[in-house]
Amino acid sequence: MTTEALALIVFVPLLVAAGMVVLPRSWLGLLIRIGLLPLPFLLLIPTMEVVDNGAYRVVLAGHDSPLGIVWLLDPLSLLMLWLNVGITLLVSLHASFSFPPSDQPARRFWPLWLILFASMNALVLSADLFNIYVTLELVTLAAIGLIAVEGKPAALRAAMRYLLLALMASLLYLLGVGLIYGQTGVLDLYLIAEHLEPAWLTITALALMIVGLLIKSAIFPLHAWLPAAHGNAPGPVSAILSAMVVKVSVYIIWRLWFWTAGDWDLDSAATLMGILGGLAIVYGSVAALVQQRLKMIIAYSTVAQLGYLMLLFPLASTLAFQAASYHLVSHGMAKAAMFLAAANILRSVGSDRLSRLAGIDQRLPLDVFALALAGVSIMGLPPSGGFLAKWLFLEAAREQEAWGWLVLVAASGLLAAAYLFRVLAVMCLHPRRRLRSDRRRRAPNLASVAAILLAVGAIVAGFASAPVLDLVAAGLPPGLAP
Amino acid sequence: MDNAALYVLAAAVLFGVGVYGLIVSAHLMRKLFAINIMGNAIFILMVAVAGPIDGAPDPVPQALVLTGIVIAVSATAFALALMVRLYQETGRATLADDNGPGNDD
Amino acid sequence: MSAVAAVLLPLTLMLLFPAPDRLRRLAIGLTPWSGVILFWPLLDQASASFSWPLLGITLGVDAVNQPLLLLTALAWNLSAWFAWNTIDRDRRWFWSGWLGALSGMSLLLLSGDLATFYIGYALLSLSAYLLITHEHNDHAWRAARVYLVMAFVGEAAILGGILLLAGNIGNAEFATFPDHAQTLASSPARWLLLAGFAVKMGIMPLHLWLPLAHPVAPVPASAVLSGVIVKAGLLGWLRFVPGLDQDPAWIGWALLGAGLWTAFAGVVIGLTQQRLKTVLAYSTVSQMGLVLCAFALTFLVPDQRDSLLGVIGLMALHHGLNKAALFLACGSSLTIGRAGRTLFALPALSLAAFPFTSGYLAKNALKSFMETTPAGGVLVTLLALTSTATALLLWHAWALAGRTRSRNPSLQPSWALMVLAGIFLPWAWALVTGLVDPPRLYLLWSATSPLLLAAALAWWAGRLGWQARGQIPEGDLVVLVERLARSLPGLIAQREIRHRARPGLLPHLQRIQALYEQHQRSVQATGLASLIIIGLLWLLLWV
Amino acid sequence: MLGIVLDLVIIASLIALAIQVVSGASLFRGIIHFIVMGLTLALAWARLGAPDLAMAEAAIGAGVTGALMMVAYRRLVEITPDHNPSRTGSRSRLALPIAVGAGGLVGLLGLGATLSDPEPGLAGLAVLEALQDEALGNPITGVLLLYRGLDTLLEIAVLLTAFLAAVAVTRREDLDYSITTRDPHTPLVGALLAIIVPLTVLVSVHLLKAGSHDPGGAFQAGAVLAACGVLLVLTSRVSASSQSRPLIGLGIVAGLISFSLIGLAAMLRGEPPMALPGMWAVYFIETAMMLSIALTLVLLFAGTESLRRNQHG
Amino acid sequence: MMDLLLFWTPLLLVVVSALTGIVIFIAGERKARLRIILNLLAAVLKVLMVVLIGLLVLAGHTPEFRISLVPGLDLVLRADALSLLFATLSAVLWLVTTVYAIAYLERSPNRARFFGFFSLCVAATMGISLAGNLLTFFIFYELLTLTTWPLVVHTGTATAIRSGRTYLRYTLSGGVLFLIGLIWLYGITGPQDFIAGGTLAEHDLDHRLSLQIIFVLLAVGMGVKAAIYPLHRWLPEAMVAPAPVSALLHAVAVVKAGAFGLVRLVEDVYGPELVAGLGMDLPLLLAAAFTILYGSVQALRQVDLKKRLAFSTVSQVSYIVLGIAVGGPLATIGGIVHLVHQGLMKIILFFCAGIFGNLLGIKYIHQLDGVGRRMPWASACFTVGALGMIGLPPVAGFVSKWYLGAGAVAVGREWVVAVLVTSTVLNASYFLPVLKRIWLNPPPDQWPDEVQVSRIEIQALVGSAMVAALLALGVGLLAGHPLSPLSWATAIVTEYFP
Repeated sequence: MTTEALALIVFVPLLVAAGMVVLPRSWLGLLIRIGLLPLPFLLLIPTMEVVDNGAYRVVLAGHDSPLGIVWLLDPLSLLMLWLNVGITLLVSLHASFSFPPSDQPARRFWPLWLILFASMNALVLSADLFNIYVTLELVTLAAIGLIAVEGKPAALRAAMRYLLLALMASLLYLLGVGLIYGQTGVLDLYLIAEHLEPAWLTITALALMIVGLLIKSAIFPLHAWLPAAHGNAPGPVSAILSAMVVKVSVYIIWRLWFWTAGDWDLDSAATLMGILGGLAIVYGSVAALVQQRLKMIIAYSTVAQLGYLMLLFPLASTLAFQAASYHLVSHGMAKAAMFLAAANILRSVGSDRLSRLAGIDQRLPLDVFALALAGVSIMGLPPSGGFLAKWLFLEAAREQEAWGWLVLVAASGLLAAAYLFRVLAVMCLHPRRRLRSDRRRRAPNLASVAAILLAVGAIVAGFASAPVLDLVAAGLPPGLAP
Repeated sequence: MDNAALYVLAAAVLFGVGVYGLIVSAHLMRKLFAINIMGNAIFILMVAVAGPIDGAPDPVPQALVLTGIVIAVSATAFALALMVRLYQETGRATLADDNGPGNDD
Repeated sequence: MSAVAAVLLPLTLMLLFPAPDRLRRLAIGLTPWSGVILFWPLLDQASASFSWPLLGITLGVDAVNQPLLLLTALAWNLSAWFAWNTIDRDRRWFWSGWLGALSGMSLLLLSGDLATFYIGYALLSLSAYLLITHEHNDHAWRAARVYLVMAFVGEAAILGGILLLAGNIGNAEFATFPDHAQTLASSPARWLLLAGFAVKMGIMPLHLWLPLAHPVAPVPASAVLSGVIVKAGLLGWLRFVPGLDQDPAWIGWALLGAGLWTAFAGVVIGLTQQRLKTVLAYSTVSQMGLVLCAFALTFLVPDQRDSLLGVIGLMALHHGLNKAALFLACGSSLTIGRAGRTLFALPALSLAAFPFTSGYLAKNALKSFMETTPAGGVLVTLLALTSTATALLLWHAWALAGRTRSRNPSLQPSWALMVLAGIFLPWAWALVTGLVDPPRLYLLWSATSPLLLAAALAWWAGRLGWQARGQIPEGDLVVLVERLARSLPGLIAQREIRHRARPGLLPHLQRIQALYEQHQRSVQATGLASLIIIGLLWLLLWV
Repeated sequence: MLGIVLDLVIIASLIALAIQVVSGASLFRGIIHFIVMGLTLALAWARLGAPDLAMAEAAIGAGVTGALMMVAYRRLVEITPDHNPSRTGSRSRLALPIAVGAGGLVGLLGLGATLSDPEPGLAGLAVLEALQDEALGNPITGVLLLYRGLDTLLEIAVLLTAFLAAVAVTRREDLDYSITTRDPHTPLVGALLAIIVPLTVLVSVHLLKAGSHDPGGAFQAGAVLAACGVLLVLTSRVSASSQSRPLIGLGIVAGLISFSLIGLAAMLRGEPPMALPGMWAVYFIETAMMLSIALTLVLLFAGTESLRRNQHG
Repeated sequence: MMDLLLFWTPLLLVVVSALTGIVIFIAGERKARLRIILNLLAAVLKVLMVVLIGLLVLAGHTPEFRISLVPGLDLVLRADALSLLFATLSAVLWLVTTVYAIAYLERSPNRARFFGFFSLCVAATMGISLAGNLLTFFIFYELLTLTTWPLVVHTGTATAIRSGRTYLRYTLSGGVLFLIGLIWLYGITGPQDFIAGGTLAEHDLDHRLSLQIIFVLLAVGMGVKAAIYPLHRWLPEAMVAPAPVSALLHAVAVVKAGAFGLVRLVEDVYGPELVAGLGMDLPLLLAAAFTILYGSVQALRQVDLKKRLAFSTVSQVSYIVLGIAVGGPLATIGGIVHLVHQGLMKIILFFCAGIFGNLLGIKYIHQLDGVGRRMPWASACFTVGALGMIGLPPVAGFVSKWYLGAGAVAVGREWVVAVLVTSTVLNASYFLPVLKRIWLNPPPDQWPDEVQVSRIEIQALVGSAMVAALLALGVGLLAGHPLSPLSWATAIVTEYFP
């Protein structure tokens, strides 16, 4: 059952996307539903499997590694699947308003959207270095296509930059894969661990792969492509980009670091990764503070928030793992909510320049509310998922007496508050002129509801953490298990 | 496969040339040339560094490279389409923009 | 019950003032009689104790507060009558202050514990402010301001003292004070309390408010201020700072010195004043100096403390009634003839301790105690000289009174009653408490000689054509203090905090970030950064 | 000895061409050089003992990529006729050090890896061992379809995605302009087409069939077939259309759908997903993929999501 | 049934206001009548629930709600005597303030937002009062920051936004220090509930320095909200908020939360003995003492009425801190009871300042001339509040001051009395001139900005001020009554000093 369910989780959206190319446009709405709605139910089966029996391997085509490709479903990948399914579903709710199936652009948007969805599912399951490369390419191309789908010059430029850097990153990764294969003769992530000695060659190969992935996940100072791309993409695309697409690359780094190279002594390199994370937090926040556009602020906020995921490397403990995973979840929801709300605002006002958003809270209370609610989680203020993640990070840092990280994590919330409250303050500012009320262009309420649902999710995550944390604790990498 | 080392060196030079081109070229198509050159260099390397089996090159990296080539052409095709559109919209086929980072509405 | 009523009646009347007209009229109608209620507790000598209000309240009548209660009941009531006839009944602030002060006075008089006393005292101090501001002119505002500042300085000292006591003995009842003698003797609280109450008493140099406040207050208000309210300070001393067996003698001497200094200095300054009420105010200062002398004796002759209490009570009664009478005189015309002049002269003579007046009684009693101290002779002489001084001052007042025209000339019966009370009541009190010595000739002489001296001096001064001029401004030191306060640096200068819009860090950050981003977005930068990170990672992984 | 010389010549021309490509004065010449370089690279693959790759490189790396670049260049020129952009953007002093560093790194790694005399890869050995049970002779096709089928499936998906993305960014109003030869209706062209089209179809079918034992396979065959399609476009026999046609859509996704469905159908038989039921499935999938690849590449070349057949000629 | 009641009531107390807030948001701007009914209903309900919980506590039960946030970390809402004291204060004052705010904001824009956050703010305050451990306290403490911010910037002027920024800068930074301290503390002791007398004594030997640093971190974190010098800067700036917000900020919620937190910290986490043992009581005491004087001097310098009141708050809230820092039962009683007393008195003052400002356009003190004749009842209320602040009997302030002073002397810290006395004098010198202006100066020919409002509105405004004034008088006059805050505080403190 689990095998079947997993296969369907990957293939149903993919096939539906293919179907969209073939079938006439009138089928589009139905296809979207077929491609998305069954997924949460399908996902229940693997969930039960993992909860009952732990990790689960799918040997594709019946050829086990080293010969074939294997999918590994462990608690962490299950978490990623849920996150992807959940967020994509909610964002799709919004997308069904920004790209209604009846409109012309929908035919261009939805197939790419579903492919992106499917490829991320495939990516988090994959246990094969080269298969990861292919899925990463799929994710990247679909994502970039989606960024450019509206054809705005800024978005096109951002997409182009993203594409070039992503290709470069893929090449670095591929180089690493080639070298690893040359040394070990296997491609299975977990099998490699048995064959991989920390020689200078393999170390460099690992470094190459990691840096390639760092570019894809836009970790400072390799984030060059992110702000413009996330800041200019259509709303739902920005949401999924920030919430998922950059995260899956980090997820792969975790896999490489803690599983493939789990036996190595990586302490000093881990510190470097942590420092990059710290710099990302500081730089991203400061940059967000000086932006003039709402979506750019949110985009830079993503740069900053991704930094937290890097703190897992130096902290490397059960708590830190729970913290990072939880941050993944809560930030995913919160950031998606923010981008969706920003999209609604942009649509209604026609611009997301802060100077034009004064008093918008009277006109679009729901969206501002979602933005604020998500902001609470981003700032790490209680009660929210973001707070819980921060708390766990702090506990992890304290447990290892890593005071530097502790102070960084504790204080970084202030930076987030600085840029988020700047936005909220502007929105509460009474406008000098009355805002023109443009009812026609207002996003429908349901579009706002998607944002609010996600934001509420990020808040509720502050209360219902036990299932997720237990799940993560059950799927610790071999080196971290207590 | 005794010439593997030679081709590895060639790959290194090609990669360097590709990187150089990627950096100094302003025109996007040139950047794509450069990326493709880098990709080719890496493809060569992948096949060359794998241990040969009975004197013949390992089939697995070859299959991987074959996949890689198709992916490269796909990406290039999309990049070219993107470049054309960018040129249509802005009159430039470069990444330079006047408005500063992300400040265009 | 009686005590509670005595406190609550004036308070209730005061609270009725904002009420609708009919109720207010009732309240005003009752006001002249509000003091009478104080006789009730005096008569039934009841005490009452409640735990639920505030920090617990104990009320009662004992030997210490009895004479003052009597004084208050009489003087306040008569003054109220006077006020009722002379002051517009629509001046709500005046009447509120009047009733509030009465209520506070009653409370502090009847109070049996620390907190209750303080409450009454605070109420009294604040309400008195309203009496002083009555005229609503610049003089009044200034006097009231000075009064308030001084009152709060005193209040602060008292509060500090009380809190220091309370920390050690809780909200103790005065009746239990002897049990805490050891604690009290060593506590710095006494000094604070001494000084604090001295403000109300007008002991130099803490008298500053007194010569300013009396002239500007309306006549009946001055009467109660001078006659009754200053005695609140006296009660404070008696209650809180009683002489203790543990006390060294020097305290008594110091107090005695302060008392004598006040007695004489008050007269000297008073002689230079040109306004009748100011002169009378300085006379009060001087008289309070004498009371302080009596109080100082409780430290010097510890074994006679209880009898001294009686003397002090007598002095308070005597001064209160007579001084009130004198002030009331200022509000009546003295030109209406002999009766008026007599009515002015009687209390004046009494204050100067003319034989067989109440002042004579009080001085004699005081003298007998002074004689028992080590320096008895000198003290007695000085005491006699105070009579001279007082006589001179009142002579000066008499002269001024002749020239003063009252605004509403009428012979108020309350004035006359006050004079009579001043003559008879102290006598009655002295008889009841057994303070009347059999008349002795030498006492008579020692009482008359200072007055003769005074007469001689006055005659001499008249011959020389010397006339007191207002060379010392009213309130003497106040002028200096005010000048000092004005030149205080801007510590308490009031200002509005305005925020200047600062450009702040943001624009700079913005520029730096834009610059950085511009360079960093290029492929080259990412390439370089990648290489560096690869190198670093490699290094660190290798190490 | 001769081999070494040949290698050196190939390598030298590769490097020279690469330098020309990135720093040549003219963009058009750059494209030409790029194509030539691809062909040279095909030789290099052959020298490395990888004929499959050589064919793929020639057909896809050089041929298709070159054609796509040409057509893109053509469009740029169409907008700005004298399109001759400045050669370089930033004359950064860092460019050379970075390039040398990167090249040095790759060289160091490559040399280290080759000189360490690596063991034969476990996966490769496993492939050769497993292949003995199969009817398939070409290990690369085996890897692509039997053992790492998911990679191939997703690779098709990548191509589809690139196509969809390219369509998404292409302006609708530009679809109708033609990328044809200047005079597409001369009799010579017709005659040429009458020969070339069947020939290329034959070649591709052969390549496809050969793929099971000898070098060749769906990708190479698809590329060749695409060349045929490109020719048809160039000669205006078919042209871009904005009207979507189900058949063309089906063609585009045929590879993906057939591979996926057959891969999923394995689960109905109780086998793991992606397990193929037999050689017929291999052929079927390869054919479908060939069609899809060819059609997708042609559409990418034409810059459209659909084609229509022109009646004239 | 009883268990159910005991488990859910604390949560309900918090949820009632939160739900009210949310419903108000959803109902939107136009549903004025619904909003008013809802507000009043919730406020009354809240008072009733506090009474219910109070009865439960009196009957010897301990209502407690507990859920686990992260395994091992509980969110605890528990009603003990101290929390009940604060909860009662909040509930009662919320009711009064609601009435006031409804009238105050009549016809002004954005009322849904205002009342929504207003309710959420009270929910957070309830959470703070009922918090059963430091984590829960922290959660609601931060929530309070968040929910108050929209109220502070409510008017939407540039000044308001700037004040809001200052407010956040201070409170959020304080929150960070709090969080670090909290994490550190939990690292040493594990999660701990509030227990009278504290639970940390056993760790004294091993972690002395850590405990000291943690204390400083937590105290600073709470001190920000309690506006202890030099962390007070946000408070005077927050004055731009509408009067009901200032009232709430100063009397019930924010400032109080900080002071309340310090009470919890000293009494229920560390325990007074340990605080003294660690040598932390003196620094806290000095800070409080300095703040008292500083706030008073600053208040004296202000010409803006609300600013003067704000600095007065800075000074007054430190009385609470002073009380617990002095140590010893008496002073602690004084500190805790001042929690209530200051709230009642300050709320009167802000109500009145709001009335003067809203109806007559009065902003500066010099504009107050003769207001007493124009608005006698409001002025009378103001007078009660001002006299209470000075510490004049029989208003409640006197009782607190008495206990503080006596308590300080009882533990041998006589100098504190000097601080209290000086503060009294300073208070008098900045309040009495105001009173003089109000009552004795002649009114101007024209008020700065007089507006005509309906009778019922004025009645609601003045009425709420009068209720507060009566309460302030009442708790002072009846301080000795067994149900008075003083007796309550005494009962609480007997647990700390058995």
